[in-house]
Amino acid sequence: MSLHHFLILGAILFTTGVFGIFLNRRNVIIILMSIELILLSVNINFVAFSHYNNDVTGQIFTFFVLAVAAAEAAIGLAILVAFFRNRATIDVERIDTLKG
Amino acid sequence: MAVQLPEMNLVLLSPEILLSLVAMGLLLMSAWSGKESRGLIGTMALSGIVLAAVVLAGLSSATPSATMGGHFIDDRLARAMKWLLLIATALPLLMSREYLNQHGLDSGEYYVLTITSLIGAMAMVSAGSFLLLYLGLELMSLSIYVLAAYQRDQLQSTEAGLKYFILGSLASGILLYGTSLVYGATGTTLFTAVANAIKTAEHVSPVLVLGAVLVIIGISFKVAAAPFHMWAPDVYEGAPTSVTAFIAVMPKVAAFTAFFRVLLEAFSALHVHWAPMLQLLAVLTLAVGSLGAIAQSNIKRLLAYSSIGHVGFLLIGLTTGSQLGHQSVVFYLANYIFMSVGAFCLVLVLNRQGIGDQISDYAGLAKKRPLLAFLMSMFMFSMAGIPPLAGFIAKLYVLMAAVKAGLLTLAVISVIFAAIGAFYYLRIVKIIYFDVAEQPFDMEVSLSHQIVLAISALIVLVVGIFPGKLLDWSLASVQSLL
Amino acid sequence: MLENYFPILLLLAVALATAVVMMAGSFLVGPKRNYAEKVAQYECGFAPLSRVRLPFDVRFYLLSILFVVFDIEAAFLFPWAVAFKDIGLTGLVEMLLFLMVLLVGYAYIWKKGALEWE
Amino acid sequence: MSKYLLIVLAPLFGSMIAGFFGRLLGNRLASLVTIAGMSVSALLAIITFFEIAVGNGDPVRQEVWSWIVSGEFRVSFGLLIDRLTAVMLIVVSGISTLIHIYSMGYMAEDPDQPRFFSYLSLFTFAMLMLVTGDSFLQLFFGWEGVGLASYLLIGFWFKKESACNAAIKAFLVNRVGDFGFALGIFTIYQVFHTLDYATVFRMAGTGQYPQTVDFLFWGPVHTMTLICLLLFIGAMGKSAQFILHTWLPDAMEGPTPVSALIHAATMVTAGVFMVCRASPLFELSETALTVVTVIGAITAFFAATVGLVQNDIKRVIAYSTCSQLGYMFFAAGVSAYSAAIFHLMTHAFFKALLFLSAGAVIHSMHHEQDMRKMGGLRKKIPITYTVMMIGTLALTGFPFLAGFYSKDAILEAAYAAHSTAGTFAWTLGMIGAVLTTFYSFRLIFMTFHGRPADHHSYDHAHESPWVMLGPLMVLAVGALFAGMLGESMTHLGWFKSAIFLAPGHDAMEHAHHVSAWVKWSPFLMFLIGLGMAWLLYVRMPELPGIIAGHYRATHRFLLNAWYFDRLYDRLFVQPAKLIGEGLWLTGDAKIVDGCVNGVANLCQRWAEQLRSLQTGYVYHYAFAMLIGVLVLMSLYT
Repeated sequence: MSLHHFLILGAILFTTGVFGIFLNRRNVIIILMSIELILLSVNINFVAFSHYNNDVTGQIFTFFVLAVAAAEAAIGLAILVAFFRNRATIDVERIDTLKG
Repeated sequence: MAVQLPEMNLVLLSPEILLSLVAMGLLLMSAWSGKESRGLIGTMALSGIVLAAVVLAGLSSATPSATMGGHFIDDRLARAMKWLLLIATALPLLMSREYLNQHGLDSGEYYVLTITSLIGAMAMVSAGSFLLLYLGLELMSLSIYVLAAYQRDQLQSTEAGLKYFILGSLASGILLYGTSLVYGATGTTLFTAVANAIKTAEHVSPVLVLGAVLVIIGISFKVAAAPFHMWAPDVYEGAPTSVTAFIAVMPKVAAFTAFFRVLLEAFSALHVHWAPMLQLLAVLTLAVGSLGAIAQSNIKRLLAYSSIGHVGFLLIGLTTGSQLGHQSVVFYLANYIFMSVGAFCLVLVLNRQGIGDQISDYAGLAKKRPLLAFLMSMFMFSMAGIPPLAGFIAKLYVLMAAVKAGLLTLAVISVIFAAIGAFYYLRIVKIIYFDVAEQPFDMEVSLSHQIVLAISALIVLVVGIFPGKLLDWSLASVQSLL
Repeated sequence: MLENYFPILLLLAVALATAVVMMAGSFLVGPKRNYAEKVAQYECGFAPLSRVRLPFDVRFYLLSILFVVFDIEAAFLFPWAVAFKDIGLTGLVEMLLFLMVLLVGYAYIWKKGALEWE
Repeated sequence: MSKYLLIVLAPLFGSMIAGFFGRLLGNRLASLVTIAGMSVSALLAIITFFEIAVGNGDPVRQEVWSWIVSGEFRVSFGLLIDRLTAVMLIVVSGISTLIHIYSMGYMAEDPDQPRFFSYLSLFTFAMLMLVTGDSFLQLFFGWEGVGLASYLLIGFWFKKESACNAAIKAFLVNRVGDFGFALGIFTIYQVFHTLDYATVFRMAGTGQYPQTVDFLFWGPVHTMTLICLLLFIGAMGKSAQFILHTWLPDAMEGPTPVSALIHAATMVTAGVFMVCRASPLFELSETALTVVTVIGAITAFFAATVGLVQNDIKRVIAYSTCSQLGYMFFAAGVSAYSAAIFHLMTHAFFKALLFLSAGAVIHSMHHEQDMRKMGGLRKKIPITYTVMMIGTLALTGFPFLAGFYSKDAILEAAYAAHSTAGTFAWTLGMIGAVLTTFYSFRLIFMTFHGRPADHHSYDHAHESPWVMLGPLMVLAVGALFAGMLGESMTHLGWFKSAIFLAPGHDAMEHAHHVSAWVKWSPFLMFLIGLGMAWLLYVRMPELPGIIAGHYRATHRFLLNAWYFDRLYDRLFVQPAKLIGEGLWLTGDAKIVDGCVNGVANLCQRWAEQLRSLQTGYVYHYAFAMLIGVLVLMSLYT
């Protein structure tokens, strides 16, 4: 297994995540998952680079990314809950009162 | 493997530390104290910011120095930008208190979140590495997402928060992915070390350039540069006005400093790669900013497009790669804060029963409240870049820098768009002065609003006539770059 | 190094194959006669009283969010523990400060009643 | 405050007081305040003129105020008063003061006088700033300032629709010119890294600049030619030269004093002044000079032909102004800058005189401007007749009056230039001289001689009040003697360092030594023109109608000013409307409406499209971001 394999995995995950954000038109929760997926791909990148560069910074970065990802998920869910209470739906297609 | 702690000069971090303590204290206070002490929390938050300013002023003169293993930088640029950040937080906070009170938003958490986002922004401007840059950015952004959705019982507010969150997270993801590529290509996250690695490498690796492009895109989102701007009008409109005023200025200052750090400290050797890219972004941003505003009827949305237009100008200053250009960016930012805060303060002042966010609501303001109308037109004129107001000199400086750097085409394009942009600013003035008044406009202007308006108006006017001092200050703050 | 894991892979393959064979076998061989009673949800003999897909109480989300946040923050303890010997007292103080910050947050959510079910 | 500064600022103070406290002061007091400010300015300008121009003083350079001083970049306001400026100062302040006084009478019945006088003084301030500036930036400020003031004044009667349209038209056409002008200044800054006259001219003189530059999307072009042509585009807009002249006749919708001040005596000369001021640059580009000459000559001829057939008294004078500006430009084009400025000065006197007298005629005829309805007024308003006659004689070059000296100097210089362009200009100038005389006397004959066409207005015609006649007389004195007194201006080196001549550009020197027939032929032209006018409008008044009937196409061609308005309507306005309003064409839309709406609609459409992109759906936004990411990634990695 070379660095490239990890990078390709990371890239695939990243792309999946990005596509998940705008291809999915149903559920906001899936968007939150996609975001997590993006962060995960970044972590894979960091750890892989860290391993092959023989440098520990990447792993430290990963820890921080994990922590931030948790906070992000928490805040995302909290906002989503608040939104749900007003709109009674979490359809992505219904987040559309602001436009123009 | 022995681990060593890097040297830590906590004194340099004292403003941030102080603000963190204030934030934590206020958080606990807001949990324990009742409704009656809400005003107190606001006052304490403001005093905390003032105190941080005092501490910042008390720091010994800034010789560029790094601490925390190079992750935290303290130099003239950081100091200057921290001043701007403190102002860009304090003024919106000061003028928002009544609004918060009226809309039942003045719980302690509002202030806590404001301060935490400020801390994040301060970390960003002091960032010496992609690590701290990312952490600062996220701290700032996450706090602001919540602030945008702060009016929990309002659909628009929560929708704004949700949109901002989703798109912001995507942008952070892109930024982060880029960072990981840069890290992979250079083996470090420290800006200076990245720059060294680029210089010593025989050829520029495509991975590195791709990483740099992605990082720039991530930051472009935060400044709302087209085509990464689409969140801005929706969020500006949906968020509570006090929050809009805040996010119109504060994150821009932080993100442009991040641009400085990343572009000039880490990627300075890649200037040939990023300069044309930013030029393209600048043109798009100017086009969107000036054209998008024309069809708007909501003042907050219009100001959103207006801020996008300003970002276009700032990007031009950034692409020049010259000291004059950097100076013009800092100068423009400083003026932008006051113009924008002033305009939003008037929106807050006028926001009363029957007067919403529609521009048509302001019809005939001049007949009833000539002073307010005059101030509004002054801020609009300044934004449009009409002499002798601060906005004019800011634009002039950017143009001069662009022309001097040989970017004549860009300068001409920006002038054309500025002319189109002037149209909608003048439209507001026309509505205020020539349309028939429908509203009584009998609101009182509270002391805090008076203070904020006086400060912004004074700066816009005085800087327009005597810009020397502020220009010198801007120049000094960018001298450590390049 | 990788070949050491070969037995595990083999085990996995066998387990998977067994499961697939068994399920496929019953699917192919077993009789399929569907009628209303049979496809109804099994609920101790009486007709279902409510829909099966119940939305979770939002408090579940709240608690899990809080759990995730604090859980991840605790991850910082591991590298700290590994390096503890090298960084000594300074490291200890730093970690205590970090935990203090967490504690402030914890106190806040506690006081706010986020941890109470009723 | 130095007295030089006070020349510039006194009108500003007057304007501000009248503008802000106009209602408090009332009509009379507000106008007196501005007149006081103007008088101070004019008095000091005269003193300055005697010091610098007559008393042989050195040019004054004063830094008034450092506006922006930071690092390598500085913008300061300064005064540069050399002989060129001194001449302009006396023209601007002097004539403006007279027109202020005249306006007290002319505008006496207007309820909005404080506003009017405030604008008028504001205009003067901007014009003074334009001529006293010591850098291109200041020139630009003044330039835009006079543009703004002119816009405000043309549209002063904003309730009158034609006035509003004229104002917007003037604004738009000037924008075209200003755009070129701004580009020129940009290029100067790009090439020289400064806008200061002294530095730019020094560097230009010693050749310390790149010979070629890239301009926008074009490859290397000759630096000086580029700069000068761009600047000249600005001058064409402001001075109503051929192609960009269409706004000037329409600008006559403003009150007559405004026409006199702005559209005859001062603002329109800004272009001529600028070319002379930038002579160190223009001299370095033969191409630019040739363009200036040719455009000037064409304008001189073109406007004169159009002037032949106009019936509106103010339009005749407006086209005459256009034509005379053409003379000034081709003088500058053959490097006879001193002759251009000389003519500028004399022209300012007699054209202001003509306009104000025309105003007096209109005033006495109760705002009737059609000459066909006048006639025989000689007996009713003798004083006006006398001064107008003086103005006409001065314009047409009657010996020893103002125009005789200055126009002759220009024609002689063009002849002496011995270049193709110079000869071209001379030929057209000569024809123009005949035409000028013809239409000028046509005006006189139609208005003052013959039989009254409309007895009702004729019976009520009355001489104007003294407050209007006084300034007319002063101007008449100027028109009589300005040429005689100012002739020394055309001598070599009178302007000292203010005007630079490249080696070999000695048309002005040779002009003094041309053979006698060249010197006297303009007078011959005068006689021919006068004779024709007399024949057609006094001896056989029925003849013009017959000629017009025979040559109907030509007549209409001239009457419609060579169809430029219609041409522009076709070329710019209609396409703009086409794009702006889809295929929905309206038949006879006005130029201005069409143009403004066209551009505005275009922007509006784009705005709407942009708005429809903003769908509100998060996935669309994310998609836009992704497209952005992909494009940027593929372009820049």
